[in-house]
Amino acid sequence: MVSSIVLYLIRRSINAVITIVLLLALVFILLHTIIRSPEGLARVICGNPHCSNSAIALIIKQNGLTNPLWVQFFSYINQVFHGNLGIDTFYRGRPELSVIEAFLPITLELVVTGSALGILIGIFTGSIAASNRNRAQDYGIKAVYLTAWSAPVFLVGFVLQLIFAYWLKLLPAHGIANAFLTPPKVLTGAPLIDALIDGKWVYAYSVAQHLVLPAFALAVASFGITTRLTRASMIDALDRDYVKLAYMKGLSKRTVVWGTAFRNAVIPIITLIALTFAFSVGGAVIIEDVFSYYGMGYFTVQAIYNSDYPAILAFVLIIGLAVIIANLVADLLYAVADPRVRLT
Amino acid sequence: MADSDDSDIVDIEGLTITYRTVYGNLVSLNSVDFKVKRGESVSIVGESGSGKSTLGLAIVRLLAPNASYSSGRIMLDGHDVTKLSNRQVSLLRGTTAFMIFQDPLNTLNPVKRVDVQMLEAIRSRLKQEGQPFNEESAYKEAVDRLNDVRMPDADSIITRYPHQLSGGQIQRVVIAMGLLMRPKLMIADEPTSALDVTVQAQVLELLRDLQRNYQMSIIFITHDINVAHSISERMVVMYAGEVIEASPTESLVKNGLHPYSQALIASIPTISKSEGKLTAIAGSPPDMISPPNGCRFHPRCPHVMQVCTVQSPRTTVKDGSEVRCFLYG
Amino acid sequence: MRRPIQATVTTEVATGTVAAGKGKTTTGGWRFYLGFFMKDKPAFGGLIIVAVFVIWGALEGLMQLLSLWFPHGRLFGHPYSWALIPSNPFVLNFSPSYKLQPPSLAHFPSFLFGTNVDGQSILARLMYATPHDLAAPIVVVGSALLIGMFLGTAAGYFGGWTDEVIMRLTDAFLALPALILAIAVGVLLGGGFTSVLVALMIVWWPTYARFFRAQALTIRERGYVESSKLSGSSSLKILIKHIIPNSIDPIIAYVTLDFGTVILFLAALAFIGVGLSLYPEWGSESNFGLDYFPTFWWWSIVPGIIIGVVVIGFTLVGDRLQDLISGRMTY
Amino acid sequence: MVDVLVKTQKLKKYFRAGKSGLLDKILRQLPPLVKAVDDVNLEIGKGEVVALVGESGCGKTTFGRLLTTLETPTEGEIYFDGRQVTKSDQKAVRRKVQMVFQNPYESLDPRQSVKGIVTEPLSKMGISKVEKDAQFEKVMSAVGLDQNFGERRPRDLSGGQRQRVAVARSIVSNPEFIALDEPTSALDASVQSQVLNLLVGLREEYNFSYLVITHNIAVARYISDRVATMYAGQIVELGPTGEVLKDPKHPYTQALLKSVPSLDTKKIEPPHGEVPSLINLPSGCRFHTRCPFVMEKCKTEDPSMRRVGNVDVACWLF
Repeated sequence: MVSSIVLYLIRRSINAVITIVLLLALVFILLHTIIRSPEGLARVICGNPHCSNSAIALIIKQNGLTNPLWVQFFSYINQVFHGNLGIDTFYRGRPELSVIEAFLPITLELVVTGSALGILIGIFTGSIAASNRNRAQDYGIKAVYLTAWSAPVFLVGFVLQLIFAYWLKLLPAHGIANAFLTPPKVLTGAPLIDALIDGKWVYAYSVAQHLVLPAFALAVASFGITTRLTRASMIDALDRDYVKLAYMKGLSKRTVVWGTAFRNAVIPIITLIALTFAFSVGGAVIIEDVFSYYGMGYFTVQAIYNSDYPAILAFVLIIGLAVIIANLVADLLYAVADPRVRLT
Repeated sequence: MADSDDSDIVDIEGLTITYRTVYGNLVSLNSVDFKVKRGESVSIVGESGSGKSTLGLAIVRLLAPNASYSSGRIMLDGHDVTKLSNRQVSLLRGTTAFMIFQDPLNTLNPVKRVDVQMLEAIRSRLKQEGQPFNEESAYKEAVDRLNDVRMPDADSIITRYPHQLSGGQIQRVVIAMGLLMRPKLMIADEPTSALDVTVQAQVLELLRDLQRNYQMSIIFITHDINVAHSISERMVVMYAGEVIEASPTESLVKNGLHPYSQALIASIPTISKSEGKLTAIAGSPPDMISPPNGCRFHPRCPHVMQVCTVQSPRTTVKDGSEVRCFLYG
Repeated sequence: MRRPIQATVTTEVATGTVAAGKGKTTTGGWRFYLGFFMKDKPAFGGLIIVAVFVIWGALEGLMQLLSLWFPHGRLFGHPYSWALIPSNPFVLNFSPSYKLQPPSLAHFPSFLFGTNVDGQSILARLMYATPHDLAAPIVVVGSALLIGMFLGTAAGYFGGWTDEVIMRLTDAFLALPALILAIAVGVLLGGGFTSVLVALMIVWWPTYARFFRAQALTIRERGYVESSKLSGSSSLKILIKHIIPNSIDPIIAYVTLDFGTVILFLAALAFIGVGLSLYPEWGSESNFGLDYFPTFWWWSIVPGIIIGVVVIGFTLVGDRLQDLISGRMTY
Repeated sequence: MVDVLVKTQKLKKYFRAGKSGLLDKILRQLPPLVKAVDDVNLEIGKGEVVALVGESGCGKTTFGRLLTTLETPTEGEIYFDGRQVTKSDQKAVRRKVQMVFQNPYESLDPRQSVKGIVTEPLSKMGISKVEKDAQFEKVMSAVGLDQNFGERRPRDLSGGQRQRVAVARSIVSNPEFIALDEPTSALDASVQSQVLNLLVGLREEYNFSYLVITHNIAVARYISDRVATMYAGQIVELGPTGEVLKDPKHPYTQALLKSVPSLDTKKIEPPHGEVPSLINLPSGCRFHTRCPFVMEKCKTEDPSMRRVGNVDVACWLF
């Protein structure tokens, strides 16, 4: 007899691998439908538009680009599972993985801060709106979240920059930290955490300052979805008989709303965390561009401008993995929060 | 105010409740008069949309946000529920009136264990009484009440989550929770209609015993006249948001006065009478947004008169029954 | 087997979600829905925004097509493509009084939203770009709807291996943030408006497939489907006659909201430089202004605001439709 | 003796309680079996009305769906008109059977007109439009609905009217056998009697055979010739309605009758305990955990059907 949680994890891991392979297949098929000739592919891998003919021949040979498509696919998969995502052409031939290693933690720090902030505020405002349905609070919150939900991310970034950086001059508009400060030792790669571990308080303060605006801009985006869903979920919970029963126990409105309805309403929101995370990763690409925040998003935009295909493929893969992990975490959390869920 | 022990536990006069809906205003209760004596068991019988659930919810002021008390008063144990503040109403809930709901799957908080939910009730009662809470004695009290509702294996049931219980078990837990609050009035809104026949019978039996043992008043809301008959001393029949007859159960079942009550009883198949056709009531229940003029039952009534179509009948008393029909003056 | 319906109707009335649709006064029909729609002022406002956007987009789109067919045709002395627009969106005018002018009433209405570094009216450029921003959601959502309907309904109705395969595929697509996948595909396809559309189509269908699958799963249990089976209808007939038509209603609201989302995505892609061409684009206009921010803030901000306003229009309409369809209508 | 129209032999239907993937199969962690219908023998004669009575989750709906070929049996045989129903001649059988479902709010396609709904079973029969119209008119008057309902949609109809439409749909193709799954339990009391009277009238006129699935014994009493009591996937008692309900043999039928509240008596004497789940069935006689007359034998051995007078009973008391 295998315990159900282990079985569940095995099942989820298998599913994750299948998903990743399918994802790779998708990207692979796409790449090969667009560029059919081995020469073209070699040129892409080379990255240099003025690649010499001999270099191209070498690349074709090395990468087996004349092999049947399925052989190429399996060797590609094989490479990926050995951690070889290709060579970054823009960053002077560094392996893709090391480039990503440098950029990913920065983005993760931004995305996690931003989406956590958005989710927390969203859950709170959504609950308030629902428990005051069709009253002034509800309409007010609705106006705010509809605006937040509809505004393009870059506009939010611009407006925040304009107000807090240029107009009120409270916070910096660009970058990760004050460039004149000495950065801490690289441990995790995430600047704020590294600075705190290393005890560089001034640097940490500077990082925190730089983090506020982009994180807040990301938060605005996830705040919209979270509020909307929390409100719906909370309205649903508040209509249930168990809420009426809680009132029948003589409990006050506050106890019923936050003690009984809230926990039930929040459970469906947990699955949203992964979704919001994924959504914020997308948003980060734009926000990093606006705030010159040198993370994965910035790296991606550079890769786009430089037609650096291996970088884009590697990026897709890493983000896919991150989102799959986020989903798994959300599902486990869900199971912890809801006694009805059996992990199957 | 009169000595509260002599007065009726529930005394509703001229209650009108309106729901705002997309289709227009829906008058769910139309100047309803309704009384329950202390220690009495009354059932409210009516078809869907007749306003019987609204009446129950109105007494404990748990109506949906789009409902409004248009007129009338609801005296619950001497307090007008329509005029109290939220805080004051919450003091009446539970200890004065407790309500049980229909759907067992929705009636307990799915994310909390049964014991936690029962202790919540005790804590709330003790707080209202201004007494200290003791976890151990409270737990014991909870188990005792579960035994009172004849819950087999109460010690183990109390540590489970609601989804691990059957419908019948959940309704028992809810009734036990009601007993913990020691209410003077128990309102049961179709508590057995989602249960199996044998389990329904168990719960009905239980409620009947509890009413006797705890000296509670019971308002039993149901669409099933058979169930109403087996549980209550007095029956109140509702049709389209109005109380059309209120009579002692036996006399209503044997000689209902209102044509609707009569037709309803004649139309129900029973196990003992089998021969011949059922006497069906023609037509369907009215549209509540634009109900018929005059007596709301007149389009379906076999004894309809000219006056019924234009004027709404008033309540008249005849042989201890109250009836709202022009046949009786 | 349980028998809750008797009182479900009552509960619905009691909780005030929907009054049971009994009798003649409560029937549906477009008149009723329109009446309901109009009761909500914000939704009505949204409808006006959407109408202005759609009508202008269609009109200007037509003018640009005319211009394409008759390159030498003239209306009001201008080529068709910008005859209805206050000024030529492509004109270069480097004189200081035209270059980087803030929003003003000068040369009304050309300078209403200010000008860019080339002295072009931002208003004119945004107006010129509208047909693309209208076409994108129609094409993307439309195709996603069709693909999703086909795959999702099949998965839900037939179950088994069909379901397993289709759902694995959607999972793979949904594993990536939509924007990232769209970026990757858009770039791989070589940029340009068409490749962005294709990228968005590839990204968009899985959500719809999931949705239609869920719908098919519920509807296939309904009595009318079973009864149709007993009448000897083939699976295909049941799908076309019962399952698909009944799946559509709940999705209308979602489609409306999604129109806004596609516009946001298109703008976001253009903003980071995917699918750029000479043709102006709301998102790319904003991006071009990035280098002149914050001194010439309007260049970046105004296109963003226009996008936001149009998306809010769709959101308001969609939100109201959602209430209407899900029966969460209160008044 | 009337001719037998539908007959089942040792009919079984087992489900898996939940989905299982490839991994579960490898690790042998299959979800538990639900024995919804377990070894049921039943005959329904031509023009006969049999009521299947039981509490929720006893498998009665599944049995009805098996008879109308909406489910395929796990084991056992179904005979229709003397011929065994196999997968291949399901189509032929489907022309002769129909089903009426419990919830009229979900069993009519909201997008179809009443006429479309009612005439759908005719579409595969290759009859002309004129004949179709004539048949439509005929059944609409048979179920007591006005012709002009034809263009309406289900949302314009009340519950009772909807159920009439559902009945009209089920009889339009002149089936021989109709399974009615709780045909009135979703209806208001005052409307229920209309529909019951309609069903009785139709049967008298057209000589249909009905299987009426219901939890309401009074409905069974009113409508049926014979009644079958079902408990935990098995039929425990079967006999002429009057006889079974007047003098029930099986302790479960007795308990059921004593649990039903009625206008004649205030007395109710329910059995203790609850209906067992179809996943963990008690050994031996399935009712032994709740039976007041339980004997040692009941706990280990499953009783088979035995004829006592006109009634078949599965109980060791006989």
